[in-house]
Amino acid sequence: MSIKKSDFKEMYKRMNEARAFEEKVSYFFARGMIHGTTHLSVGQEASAVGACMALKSDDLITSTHRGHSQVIGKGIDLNKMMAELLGKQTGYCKGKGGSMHIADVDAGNLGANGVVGGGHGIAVCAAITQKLKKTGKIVLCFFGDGAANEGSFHEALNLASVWKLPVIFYCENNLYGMSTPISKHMNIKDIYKRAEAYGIPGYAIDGNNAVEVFNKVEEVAKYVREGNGPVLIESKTYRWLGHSKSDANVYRTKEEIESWKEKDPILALEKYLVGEGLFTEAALKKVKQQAYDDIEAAVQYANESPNPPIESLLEDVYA
Amino acid sequence: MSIKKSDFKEMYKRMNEARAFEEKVSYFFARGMIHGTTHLSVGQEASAVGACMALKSDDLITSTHRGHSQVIGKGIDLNKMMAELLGKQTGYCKGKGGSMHIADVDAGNLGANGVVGGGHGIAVCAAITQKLKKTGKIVLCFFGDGAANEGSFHEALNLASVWKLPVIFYCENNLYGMSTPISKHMNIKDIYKRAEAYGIPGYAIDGNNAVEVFNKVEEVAKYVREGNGPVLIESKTYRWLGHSKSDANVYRTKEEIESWKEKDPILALEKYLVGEGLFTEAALKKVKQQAYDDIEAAVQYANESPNPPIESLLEDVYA
Amino acid sequence: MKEMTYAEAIRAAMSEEMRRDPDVIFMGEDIGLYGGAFGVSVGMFEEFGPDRVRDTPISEAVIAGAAAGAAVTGMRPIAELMFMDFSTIAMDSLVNQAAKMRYMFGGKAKVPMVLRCPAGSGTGAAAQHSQSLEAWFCHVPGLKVVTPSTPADAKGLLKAAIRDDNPVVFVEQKLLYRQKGMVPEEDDFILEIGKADIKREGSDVTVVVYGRMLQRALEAAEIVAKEGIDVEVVDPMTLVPLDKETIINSVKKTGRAIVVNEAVKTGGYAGEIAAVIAESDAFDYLDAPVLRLAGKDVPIPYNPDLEKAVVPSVNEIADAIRTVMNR
Amino acid sequence: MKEMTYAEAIRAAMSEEMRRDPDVIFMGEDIGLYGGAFGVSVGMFEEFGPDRVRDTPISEAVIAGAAAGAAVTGMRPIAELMFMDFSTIAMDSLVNQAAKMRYMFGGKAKVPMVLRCPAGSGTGAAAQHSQSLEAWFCHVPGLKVVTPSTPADAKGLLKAAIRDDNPVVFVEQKLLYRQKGMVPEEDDFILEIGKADIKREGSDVTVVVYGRMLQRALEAAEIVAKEGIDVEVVDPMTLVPLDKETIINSVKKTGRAIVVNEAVKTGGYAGEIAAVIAESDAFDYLDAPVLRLAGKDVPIPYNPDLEKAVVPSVNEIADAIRTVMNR
Ligand SMILES: Cc1ncc(C[n+]2csc(CCOP(=O)(O)OP(=O)(O)O)c2C)c(N)n1
Ligand SMILES: Cc1ncc(C[n+]2csc(CCOP(=O)(O)OP(=O)(O)O)c2C)c(N)n1
Ligand SMILES: [Mg+2]
Ligand SMILES: [Mg+2]
Repeated sequence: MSIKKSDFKEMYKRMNEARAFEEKVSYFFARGMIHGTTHLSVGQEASAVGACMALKSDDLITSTHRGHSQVIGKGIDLNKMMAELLGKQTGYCKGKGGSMHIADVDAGNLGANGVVGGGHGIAVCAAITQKLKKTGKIVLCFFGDGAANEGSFHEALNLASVWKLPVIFYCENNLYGMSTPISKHMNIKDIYKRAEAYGIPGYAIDGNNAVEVFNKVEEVAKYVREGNGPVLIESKTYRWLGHSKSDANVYRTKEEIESWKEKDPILALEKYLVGEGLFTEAALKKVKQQAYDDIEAAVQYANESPNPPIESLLEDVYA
Repeated sequence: MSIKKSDFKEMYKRMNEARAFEEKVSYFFARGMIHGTTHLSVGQEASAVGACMALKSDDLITSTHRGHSQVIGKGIDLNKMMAELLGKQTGYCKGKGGSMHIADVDAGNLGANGVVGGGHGIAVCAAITQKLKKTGKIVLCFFGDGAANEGSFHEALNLASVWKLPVIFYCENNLYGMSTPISKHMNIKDIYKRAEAYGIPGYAIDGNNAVEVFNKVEEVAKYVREGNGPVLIESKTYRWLGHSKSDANVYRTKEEIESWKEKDPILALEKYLVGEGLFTEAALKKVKQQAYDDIEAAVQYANESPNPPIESLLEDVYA
Repeated sequence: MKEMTYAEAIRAAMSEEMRRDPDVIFMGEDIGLYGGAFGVSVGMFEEFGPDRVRDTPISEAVIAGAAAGAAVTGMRPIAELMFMDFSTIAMDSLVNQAAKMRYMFGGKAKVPMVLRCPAGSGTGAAAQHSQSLEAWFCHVPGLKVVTPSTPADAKGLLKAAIRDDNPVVFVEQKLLYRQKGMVPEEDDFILEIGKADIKREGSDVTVVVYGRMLQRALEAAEIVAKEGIDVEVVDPMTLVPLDKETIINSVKKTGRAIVVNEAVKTGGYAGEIAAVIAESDAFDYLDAPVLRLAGKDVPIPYNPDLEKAVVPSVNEIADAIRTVMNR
Repeated sequence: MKEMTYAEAIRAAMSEEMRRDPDVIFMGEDIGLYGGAFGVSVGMFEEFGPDRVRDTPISEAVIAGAAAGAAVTGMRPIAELMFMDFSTIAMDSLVNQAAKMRYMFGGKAKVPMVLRCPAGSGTGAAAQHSQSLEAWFCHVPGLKVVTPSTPADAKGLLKAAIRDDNPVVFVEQKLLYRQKGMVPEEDDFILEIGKADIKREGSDVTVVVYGRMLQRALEAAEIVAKEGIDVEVVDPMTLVPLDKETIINSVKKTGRAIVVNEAVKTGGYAGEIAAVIAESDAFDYLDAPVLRLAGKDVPIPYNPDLEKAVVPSVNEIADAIRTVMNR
C-alpha cells in the first residue's frame, strides 16, 4: 500500500468537501435558488474521491451526471465549480454548462455528461491520444450501473480492449438507475463480470471504503499504465438522496436507506484513520471544518460573481 | 434426437436450394444482370438451414444482409424470392426491397436487414408479442460475429434477459466482419461466452454440421419456448465467397478458404445420411437435382414477371 | 369537458386507449411505479400492471427497436423517451427500421407505434436535455410527426396516434406539462392527424406556429391587435403530413406570413413551412418576405437568462408582426 | 493540376494532411488493408501503418465518440462511416457530445474532427444504404456541414475540414467516387469552408444546387440555354455555415430561384435555402415562387427504374427552369 499520510488527509478533505458541496446544493435547490436539476452524490464520496486520488494528477477522467464527488475528488477549484452551479460567468463553463456539464479539459476533466453512457466513447479515444502521444497518462471513465446497459458501454469496452487502450472503466453501482433496481435492469448481480465479455480483467470493490477503493484503483492504474489494456472496476455503493433534486423514494424502503447510512463512507474513513493512529479525532475535525469553510467561501465567491453577459449567448459555438 | 427422415430430406433439399440460389445470384451479378449488391452465404448453409428447420413453421426469425440461406431454411417461396432479387413486382417486396430486405412478415420472416445489428431490437419485441399474446411461438434472431460488437447486441440481449423473452440469439460466426478478422474486432475467441454478461445460457456449435445445428437449436428452442428466457448460440462457420458480390480476399489466405471448403456442409450432410443408411446416394442426387430445378424455375418465373409500375414508387410509404 | 393539465391529458389518452385495446402496451424508463420523469404516467402501472406498463433498462436503441418489433407483430406499443435528446440513441431503430419497414417490404407490414418525446428548453437542464429535434423526424418518409400545443390537442392527437397504423413521433412540450385547459372527456374524442387548426382568425398576417410558441404567438396577437393589426394564428398540429392547404389559404387571405418555432433556426421545420409557402401559389399574394422566428443557432445554455434569450419571446413575435406589416 | 477521381481526391487530401500533421489519424470499418467499402483509402494503411489508419469493429456509436474523445485531447481524427445511413447509430456521440462540447464547456475545448459520410442513392442498395441525411446535421449548432460536388472541391474542402477546429460532417457522393476532374496538386490548395461557388454565371434564373445534382443542373442549364434562358448555377459547397450573401446576391440579380437537392424534399436543406431566400431582401426582386426540386418523399426503392425516378432528373430540372421563366 503506497498511500501516504498526506494523501489520507487530502482524501478525507475532499470527501468532506464533496459532502459539504452536496449539502449546500441541496439546500439551494430546496429553496429554488438554483434552477434546473442536479444529481447529488451523498453516500458515494469514498467511491468517487478514493478512485480519483489514486490517479496521477494529470491523468484524465470522464465524469457523469452524478459527478460532483468525482470532480472534487480529482481536485477541482471549488469556487469555479460553485459558480458554475449558480450559472455565473466565473464558473468552469462560464455559466453555460451547469451541474451536468462541469468540465476542465486542460486539467484532465473531460466533462460530466447529461447523457447516461455519453462518456464511454469519449474516454476510449481520449485514451488513444495518450497511447499515440506516449504521454504515460491514463483515463478513468465513471459511469453508473444503469449506464452499463447502454449500447455505448458495450462498444466502448470492446474497442478499448481490442486496441489495448489505457482506460479504467469505473462503474459506480449504487443499486439503482433512477428508480429501477438493478434486479430489474439486468439479470446479473455483479457488473464487473461483464469484463469477461471483452477479455479484460474485472474487479468488485466496496465503494464505501475509501482505502479499499484507493488501493484497488492504484493497483489497476499501474497495470493499465503499463500498456496491458483496459480494466473494469465495479464499485458497490449507494446514494442516500433522491435520484435528482428530490424524489419520493417510492422504489426503495426507508430501512434500506438507513442501513446504508450506517455505512457512511466518511465516518468509516474517520474510524480507520483514528484506529490506525494516523490522525487524532481533533485533527480530522479541523480538516472537516476547513472543507466546510471552503464551501462557504465558494458560495460567497459564486454569489459575488457576475452573470454571463447576454451577448455571450452566441459565443463559443465554434472555435 | 427427434429429427425425422422426412426432415432430413427437407433439410438437405433446402441446403441445396440455398447453394443453387447463391450460385445463380453470383452468376447474375458477375454479368451485371442484378444491380446493387448482395452478400452470399455459400458455406453457411448448414448453419442457417439447420437452425430454421429446428423451429416450428410458425416461429419467427429476423434475418440479415447475408440472409438467403436463412430464409430458404425457413421455407420460402423461391419464385417470389428470385423475383425480388431481380426487382420484380412479383417479388416478396414488390421489387422495393431487394436482397437485403427479403421479408414475409405473415409467414414469420420479419425481414433481412441492411443494418448490421438492425434485427436485434426487432427480434426482442417480436418476442414480447408472443409472450403477451401467449402464442407459444419463439423468435430466432440471426446475426454475425461483427454484429456482436454493435451496441444493439448488448441492449437487446440484456432486455430479453431481464424480461425473460422467448428469443434465440443465433450468431453465425464466420470469422470475419467484412475484411476484419474476429481477432481484430474482439478480444475473445468464443462469442457465446458473452451470454454470461446477461445471465443467460450460451452454447457453441459446429455450424458446418447440419445435424448438430438442428439438434442444439431444437433443444434450445424447447427451453426458450418453456418460458426460461433467451439463449445465445454461436454457430462457427465460414463464408466461401467474398464479403459482397466479390472481393479480392486480401484479408485471408487461399489455404484458409480451401481448408473450409473441405468442410463443405452439404457434402458433410450427404456423407452422414448415406453413412447412417438413411438415404442412398442416388436418392440424394434426385433431391439435389430437384433443388437446382426449382431454382431454374424460379429464375424463369422472375424473368417473366413484370417490373413494378412506376406509380408504385409513391405507394406503401404509409399504411 | 374537464379541466386538466397537458400531462394529465396525455395520461388520459394513453389510459383510455389501453382500456379499449389490449394490444396497446407502454414502455420506457422509470414510467412504472415512479410515474415517469415528468410524472406523466403516475398511476398507470397500478392500473395496467407490469405486463403492459413496462419499465426498461436505460437502452434507448432497443426501446425503439423493441417498439418496432412489437408493432410489426401485432401490438400497438407506446414508447417513451425520457428526453427527446435521447432520440439520438434510438435513430437507427426508428429511422432505418420502423419508418422503412412497410415500404421496404412492399407494403406487407404495418408498424403502429408511438414514440413520445418530451422536447424543449426552459427547464434549466442545459444542452443535452433541452432540444427540439422534430425537424429530423419530419425528414424521414414513413414517420408521422405530431406536435400538440394544448391539453385538448394533446389528448385528441395522442389517441389518434395510438390508433394510427404508422410510426408516429409525438412531440411533447415539457414546459406545458403543468399547463391547464379544458379537455373533452368522451372516449371517442379524436383529432385527425394531418389537420391544422386556426387558433385565432385574422385578416392581416398569418402566423404559423406550433408547440410551446403557440401561446406566445397568441399573446403577441393580442398586443398588436391593440395597434389595429389582425393576426391569424395557424397551428399545424401535425408536421408530417402537413396541412398545406390550410396554411396556404390563410396566407392567400392575409398576404403576409411569419413562421415561429422553438427549435434552432437553421435547418428547422419553420424553414420547411416557409418554403412551402414561398413555392405555392400563395407567392402571388405575398406583400412581404416570409419571416422565420426560431431558436438561436446555439446549444441550450444553462444560465437562466441566457436560456430565456434562446427562444422567441412574445415581444419578438410582436415585433416581427409589425415588421411584416410595415412593408 | 492532375486528373483524378473524386475518390482519389479524397484520398489525396487525407494523405497530404496525414503527412503534414502527425496528429491526424483515420479510423473506420475496413478502411485498412481492404481500402474501405468504396476503395477510397486504398494504400493508406500501407503508407501510414496501423496506428494511424485504424480498422474498427462495427460500432458506429463508439467510432464517433472516439473521434470526439481523441479530438478534444489533441488529435485531429478523421472518422469514416461506411454509409451515411449508419450515422443513425452515431448521433448521440456526434450531436450531444462532439457538437456541444465547446459551447457547454464555456469555450474551453475544441473538437477538430471530420466525419466522412458517403451519401446518396443510385447504387441499387435500397432503403438503408442510400440516404442523404445532411439536413439533420445542418440543424445541429456546433457542426459544420460540407458537400463537395467535384473532385477538386472534395480535395480542397476536405483539407480545410481536417484543419478546422470544429467537428465537420463531410458528405461524400457515392455516385461521384469514380467521376474524374482536374485537381490542383499543391499541398496548400485549400478551399474556404463557408464560401459558395458560382459554377455557371447567368442572368435569368438562379439554381442553387449541391452534391450529385450539380452536374444535372449544369446539363439542364445547357439545354435551356439553347432556348435563350441564361441560368446561374450556385453551389453552396458548405451547407453550414451557409454563404447566404452569394446566394441572395445571385437571386437579386436574376429575380428567380430554384433549389435542387437529392435528399427527400420534406424537411430537407433545400427548404432551408428557399426559406433563406424568401425571408431576405431578395424577396423584393423575386418574379416567381421559389421552387424546390428534391428527392421524392419515399424510402429509396431497390428496383432500378423506381430508384432512378426518386431523384430529380436533368429534364425535370430543365422543366422547373422553364416553369419559373414562364411567370
Ligand atoms: C441516454 C440517457 N437516458 C436516460 C437519461 C435519464 N437519466 C438520467 S440519470 C438516469 C439514471 C442513471 O442511472 P445510473 O447509470 O445507475 O447512474 P446513477 O444515477 O445511479 O448515478 C437516467 C435514466 C439520460 N440522462 N440519458
Ligand atoms: C450498422 C452497419 N455498419 C456497417 C455496415 C456495413 N457492413 C455490411 S455487412 C458488414 C460486415 C458484417 O459482419 P458480420 O456481422 O460478421 O456478418 P457477415 O457479413 O460476416 O455475415 C459490414 C461492416 C452495415 N451494413 N451496417
Ligand atoms: Mg445507479
Ligand atoms: Mg462475419
